[in-house]
Amino acid sequence: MDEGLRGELSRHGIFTTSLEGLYNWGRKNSIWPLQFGLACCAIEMIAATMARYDLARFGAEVFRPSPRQADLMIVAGTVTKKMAPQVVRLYNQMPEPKYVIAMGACAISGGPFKQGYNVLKGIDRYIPVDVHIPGCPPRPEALLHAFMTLQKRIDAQKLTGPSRPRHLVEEAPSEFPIPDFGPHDLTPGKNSAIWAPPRKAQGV
Amino acid sequence: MIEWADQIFVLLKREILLLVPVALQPLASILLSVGPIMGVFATLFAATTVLERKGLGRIQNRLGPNRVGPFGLLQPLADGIKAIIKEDVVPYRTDRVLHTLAPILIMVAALLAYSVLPLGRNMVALDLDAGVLFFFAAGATTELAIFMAGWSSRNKYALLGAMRAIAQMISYEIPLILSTVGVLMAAGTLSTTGIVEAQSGYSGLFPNWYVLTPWGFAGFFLFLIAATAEANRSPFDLPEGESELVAGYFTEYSGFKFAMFFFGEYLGLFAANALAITLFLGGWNAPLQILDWVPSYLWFFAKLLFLIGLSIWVRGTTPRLRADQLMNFAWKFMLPMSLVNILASGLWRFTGDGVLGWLVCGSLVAGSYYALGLNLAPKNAVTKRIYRFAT
Amino acid sequence: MMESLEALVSRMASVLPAIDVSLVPNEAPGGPSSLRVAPQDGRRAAEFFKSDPGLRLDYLSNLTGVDWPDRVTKQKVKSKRLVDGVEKEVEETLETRTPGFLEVVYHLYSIELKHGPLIFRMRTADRMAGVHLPSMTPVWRGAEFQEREVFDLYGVRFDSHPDLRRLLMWETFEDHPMRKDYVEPNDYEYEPTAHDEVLAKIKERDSSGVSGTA
Amino acid sequence: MMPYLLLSSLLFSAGLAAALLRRNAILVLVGIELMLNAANLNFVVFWKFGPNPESMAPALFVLFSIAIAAAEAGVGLALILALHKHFKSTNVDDMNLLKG
Amino acid sequence: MLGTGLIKGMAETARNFVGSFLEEDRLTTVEYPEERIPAKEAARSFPFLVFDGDDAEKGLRCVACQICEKECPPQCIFILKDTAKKPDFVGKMQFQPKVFDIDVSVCMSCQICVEVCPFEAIKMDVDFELSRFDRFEGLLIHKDELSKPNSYFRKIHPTDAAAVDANLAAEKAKAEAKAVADAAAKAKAASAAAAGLAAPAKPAAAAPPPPPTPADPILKSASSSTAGPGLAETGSGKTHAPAHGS
Amino acid sequence: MSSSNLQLEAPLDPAFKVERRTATGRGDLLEVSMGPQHPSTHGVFRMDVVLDGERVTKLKPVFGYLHRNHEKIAENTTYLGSMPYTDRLDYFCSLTNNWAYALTVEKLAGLQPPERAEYIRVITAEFTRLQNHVCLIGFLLQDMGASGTPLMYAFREREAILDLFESLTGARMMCNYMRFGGCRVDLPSGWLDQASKVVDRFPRFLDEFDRLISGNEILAARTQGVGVLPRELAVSASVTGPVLRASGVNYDIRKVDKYGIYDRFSFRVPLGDHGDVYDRYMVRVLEMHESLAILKSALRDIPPGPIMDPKAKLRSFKPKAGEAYGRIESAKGELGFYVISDGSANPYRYRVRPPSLINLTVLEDMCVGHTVADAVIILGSIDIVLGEVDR
Amino acid sequence: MSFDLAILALLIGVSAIAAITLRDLVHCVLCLAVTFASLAAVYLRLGAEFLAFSQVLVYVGAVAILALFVVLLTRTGEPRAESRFSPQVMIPLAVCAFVFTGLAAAAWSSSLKDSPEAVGASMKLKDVGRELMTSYVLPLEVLGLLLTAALIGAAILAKADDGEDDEVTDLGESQGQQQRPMVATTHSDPKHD
Repeated sequence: MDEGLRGELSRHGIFTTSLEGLYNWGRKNSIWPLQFGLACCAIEMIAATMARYDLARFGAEVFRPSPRQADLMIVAGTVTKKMAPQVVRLYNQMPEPKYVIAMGACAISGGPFKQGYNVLKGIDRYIPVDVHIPGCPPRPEALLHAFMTLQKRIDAQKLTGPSRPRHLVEEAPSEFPIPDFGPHDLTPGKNSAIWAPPRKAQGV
Repeated sequence: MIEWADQIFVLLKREILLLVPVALQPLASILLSVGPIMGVFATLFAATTVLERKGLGRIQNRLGPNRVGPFGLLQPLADGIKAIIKEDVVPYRTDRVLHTLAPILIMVAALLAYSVLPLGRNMVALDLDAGVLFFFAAGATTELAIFMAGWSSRNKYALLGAMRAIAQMISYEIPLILSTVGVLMAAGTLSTTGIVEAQSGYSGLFPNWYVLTPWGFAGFFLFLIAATAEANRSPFDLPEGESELVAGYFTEYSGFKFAMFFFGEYLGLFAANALAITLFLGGWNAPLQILDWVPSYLWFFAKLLFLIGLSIWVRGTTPRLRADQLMNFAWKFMLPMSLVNILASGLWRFTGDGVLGWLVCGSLVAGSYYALGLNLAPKNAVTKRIYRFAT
Repeated sequence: MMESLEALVSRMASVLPAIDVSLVPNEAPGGPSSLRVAPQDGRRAAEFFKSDPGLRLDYLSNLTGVDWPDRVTKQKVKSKRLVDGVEKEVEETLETRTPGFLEVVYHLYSIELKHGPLIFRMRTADRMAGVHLPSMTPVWRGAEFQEREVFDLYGVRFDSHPDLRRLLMWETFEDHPMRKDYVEPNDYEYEPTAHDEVLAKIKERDSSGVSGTA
Repeated sequence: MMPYLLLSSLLFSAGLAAALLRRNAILVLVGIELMLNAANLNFVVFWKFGPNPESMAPALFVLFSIAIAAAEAGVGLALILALHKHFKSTNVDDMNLLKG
Repeated sequence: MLGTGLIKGMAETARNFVGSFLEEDRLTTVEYPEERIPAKEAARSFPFLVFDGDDAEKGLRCVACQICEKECPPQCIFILKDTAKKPDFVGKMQFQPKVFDIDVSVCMSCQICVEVCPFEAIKMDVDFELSRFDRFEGLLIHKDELSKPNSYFRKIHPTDAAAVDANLAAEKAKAEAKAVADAAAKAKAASAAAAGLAAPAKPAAAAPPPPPTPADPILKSASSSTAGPGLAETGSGKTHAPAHGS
Repeated sequence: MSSSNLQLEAPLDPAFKVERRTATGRGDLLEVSMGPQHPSTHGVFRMDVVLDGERVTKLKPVFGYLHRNHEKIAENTTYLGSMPYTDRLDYFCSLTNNWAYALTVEKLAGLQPPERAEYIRVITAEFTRLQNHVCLIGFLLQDMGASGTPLMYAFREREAILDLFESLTGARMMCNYMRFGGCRVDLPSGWLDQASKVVDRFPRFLDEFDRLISGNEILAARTQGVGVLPRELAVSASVTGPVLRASGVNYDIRKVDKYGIYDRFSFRVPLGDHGDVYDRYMVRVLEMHESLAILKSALRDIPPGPIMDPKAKLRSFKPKAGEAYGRIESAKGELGFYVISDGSANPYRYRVRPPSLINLTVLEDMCVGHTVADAVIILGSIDIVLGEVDR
Repeated sequence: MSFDLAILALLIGVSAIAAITLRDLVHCVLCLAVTFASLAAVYLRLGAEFLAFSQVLVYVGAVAILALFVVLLTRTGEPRAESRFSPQVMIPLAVCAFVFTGLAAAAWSSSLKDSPEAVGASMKLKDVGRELMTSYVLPLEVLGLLLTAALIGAAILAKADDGEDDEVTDLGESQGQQQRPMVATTHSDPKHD
């Protein structure tokens, strides 16, 4: 069924859905986050689940403490180098399909603390991130917005073809190597398989 | 009473059975009982999860799930689809066979219990002579399943959670069973339908439910408390106490197996509540004679929803007990209280349900409740503390 | 109120024999001056501070390290010297190297008498091997984690500390990052708004070919 | 009747084998439980196939036996626990020392 | 007695449960995408550049002085000066930025750039809906996106914007007056020169009293804030008064 | 590094000899590493716990999972540039952190904020204390297993206070509001009325909370007599804040140092006598009442006037060489800043004295002999924020 | 021999053999639980409903769980690399074989061997209860006493040893270091032997 026809039918209130639609509908409407907070942003994440903002409206209040039952990892806060292996390990423990929201400047890029010797400059060096929310910390509404952005992304995914979601690609890894504690820094400093910065920094 | 409306399912089953060849009739009969029970309670499970989330939300000044489907009612469907498509992780080093068997066993054990529960007039899958005993026997198997889950995961939290769960379930099984003894004595049978029958009829305005006697009232609450503990519900949800043990014995479970645990747990809760209804709340009997025309199964489910609501309400209110306090409560309060309650129900038989009976049994139950409550308070606890202020 | 620091120094000298205490002035308008105690007298002084009935400094509020790296002061010196048999005035630069040290500063208050602060400090012999100071944990338990932190970040070894491990960095970490000469690991892969030193680091990384930027 | 009796004989011998062969005290206890169960099965079978099925005596015997088995298991396992604390092992071979 | 505390607690939760259907206070949820909590006037998210008039290139107040770049604690601003100069709002020739990038994936919304800017050129935005899939391109905001008209500034921070506008207007008036005075002085001087002798001109006396110099940010912020951004609530879409707001 | 052979040298502080409950070995000891991702370690904190059954026999806190080099960054940036970073120390109480840092630098540079600024500082600091304590109590009950309800109510109140902060400073959490010699902006019009409304409304919440949970038997059983911190140990271990006062030590820096204008307000300092978790809970509740009293009089008495010391400069701020130690009573205890200036634009040494970290010194002493569940609530009752613990 | 009985017999036989031969104690006990449950099914098949449920309740719900608990509590790290069975295997096996053949022969030679199943016979709960309270009231009381004694005995057995362990701790042999005011070891050995 092509998009146009489906749109037409749903406009007439006829509930039609293909298997793909059902699949995406199911996973986008039941995203259970991992109960996992790192720093300041975690408080805003908690605030987003509280009465004022109520993340539960999206069916996402089931914060699971065990990664095995979680779908979404909200990296909320500064990822330090001491913590990074643990974050990767938690991500590895989550079953597919799994999503990552990098919440706040620190999680995206190290943020204000990026000059620190113990701060990882962006969690996407080790695990793939779906949605980034800037802000320090982002408002709870910004997290809700990111959540809806993630839902839209899931909804738009085709289950077949080259652009199918990562968890349906046979050869795509679902676990990523966990960095080691070196004498001066984490080794390796990034996972080159998933993270490639733009060739040149601005103005270099 | 409108007979056909009350018996519609019974008649329907009979009609369908007539269409089936005789050789297959026993099998068909089983299927016709099991199928609807599973369907109805699976739906109830789905409804309960969303009701619980919305109810808790209302208690907490928020809306709860309301965006998936109309009023968020399709939320459990989405959760179900998600659970099915979720990758099933079996961690390395687990005991694979036990790991897989545990959620199945927990569901089977919970479902087995439903075969003796009368859901309405003439609506019981298996009318056993020792129905109540069967119920408890089936319930006892869940402990094994929980142990298997905890042990096979090879995870400290899971193992600790399982040990807690089993210790708790064994401890509360005793008051659970003892609190029913009064009813069994009064009804003179172990058959669930027999017990419901014994509670039919009305004396004056009030129905002949056991909950409306002093020992029955106490027994009902003892049973509810013990059943809450058996079902690992708040405030007895220590085995999966998030704040201590991550997710308890199902820490390592994901995807559909986890959903099965969830399902099994809720099925256990429904079953325990259904038994409480059967034993104390007159089963499918109407509370007032003039409401007798309402089909019996509706009464049953109305009562069940009421009890589920009660458990959600309690969950929204209380913090969790500590493991040793939980045990203390079981052994120092629940056990003696249920023993006293048996005595009270014995006395009731001799004093009759007149004023004397109320006086004797009531004072016995209330007095022992008060005394045991005092005894339960921690030794060093001061109920009223006074704080100094420096200026 | 507490006696003045000068009075305290003289009293300490009289009560504790052969103690090495001196006054370190502080120019800030609001801040009090501090005492400098020699490491070998540290424990004695600390116990005095804690038990002396006039002080009763039972509360160690703050304990921290300060790094004073080696300082090189250049000085132009004119000297007369015989050059080619002629006495000439020659100008030369003298480099005086003041060896650095690590300093640990203690802020003491008294909960009992509600006065304070008394600030005293101890210096290590140097920044390399002689980084030993007596632990104050047996005197004030509150020093436990702070000493571990100073050990972690500055590398001061507190003798007779019950559990001297790194506090913040991982166990296999080798550097002491709060020292002034600590060089951060160059993990600047990419910065959209890179500035001077970061820019230099990225350039260095890009040119060294170590990076995996593709 | 014969299959039941053979089954109970098998259970009894299996229990006996566990009690005699296994070195772990818990499994010895398991063996004893198996033997008790074999006896229970016989009681029930003889009641069902015996000359006097109206009598409730065998059933009551089994009931008593189950209760006693529960007591036995409780005490036995407590004993094993106590021994384990003492010997740091549940191996019966380790417990044959005549010293404390 | 045992259980009284529990019953009291349950009464409290029941009150809240029932209250959630009846009272505003007990149902505090604001359903975000449809309803919004009214934005506070002082609210801030990320910086943007203000331009006057309609043309972002021409009216940009930024003169690429790079103070904000230096003062920014997390170093998230990147400025390249253009070689060409253009006149600012008072007509003085100033540099302009060729590149002005803000990396919002680093920015911590501390507002220090706004405080230190002597030209009222950089202000705080209120938009927070910036979730992006791409970190590198999506979150690096360039000059053209950063430039927003003064009318937008007036809309989101009315009180503050009014104070800034008054400030700038005064400055402009002063500059114009000065220009006029200068011209007059020049003309006078010329005429004086022509006349041969003249009384000494006093252009300073003619000029209005000098407003606080914008280079002193402390004074600036103090003066702009004594007027005080009020609690007037701005915001678009359907608004919902939160229970605590009132 | 291994330090297992280090022996303590005599003489020991008497507080060291405080007897620890040693759990006796029954069976195997179980080593559990709680955290860094654990639901109730309040962030990325880790406790390496050795358990004997459920009893804690040994507990080692492990830090550093949120060590984000605040001090190093501050030494490489200007005095002003560190101000927004102080927000992120104890991210519940950014305004008190601001104040402590501003106070220290004012001591260093000899600045004196005007009266109105001092009033604003007191008002914001007390509001900060209110919202911190409210959240702490919510989280404490969450750790005790209450299913979110107290936390939701707590955050409901917190949101009201955050609204005030946002309309004053522009941000909900990271206010970055105070400056050396005053405050950044003046109060917007109408702010004081709104603040008064919040203050007037707050006791309603405290009463509601009191009814909801303070009398709850489970709370009393879980907290009374748990995690007792003896007075001597508390003093010796430099414990500060409500934790210290719950052990009966009268030490409140607002009273001792009378920094700011705290000598103008009459308020009382609540003290506990038992030093257990319940006392720490109640001391905080009582402190909130006192904060409300301070707020009432401050909101009434606040004078008009300037909000900045005219001597203060924003850019190229270079205090003369010297050092200063400033401390305030933050919601968690003594928050101190120690700054050494060498006359340049950046501080030479910048040190934060984090109350959360130092209060954790006694965690093991409080936990040993209790169960894991108790360890969790003892940790909760200390009230740590990892941003401050690890910096 | 009917089909369902064959399945049950197979289940009982296999699980019983597994219960006594498997290496992992937990598996042994779980197999034992299966044996118990299948026996309960056999009872059910024989019309002894009440006994079947009691069997499940007591054996599966209590004895097996208790055994599992004890297995967990007595686990000492990795299992030692030694054989599962006693050194002398042959003699006990022979004894077992002898016992089995003896029992089977006795059954075979029984006069009741071919007696028919009493089809209608089933245990009515009411009758059981009446019998218990009339003819067998004394055994019932004695049993109650026994159970109480066993309960107390088991509790004392588990408790008394605690005190003993306390003494060991006080001597400071194995766990003395835990009583030091500051525990300095970074690594603790969970097995203190």
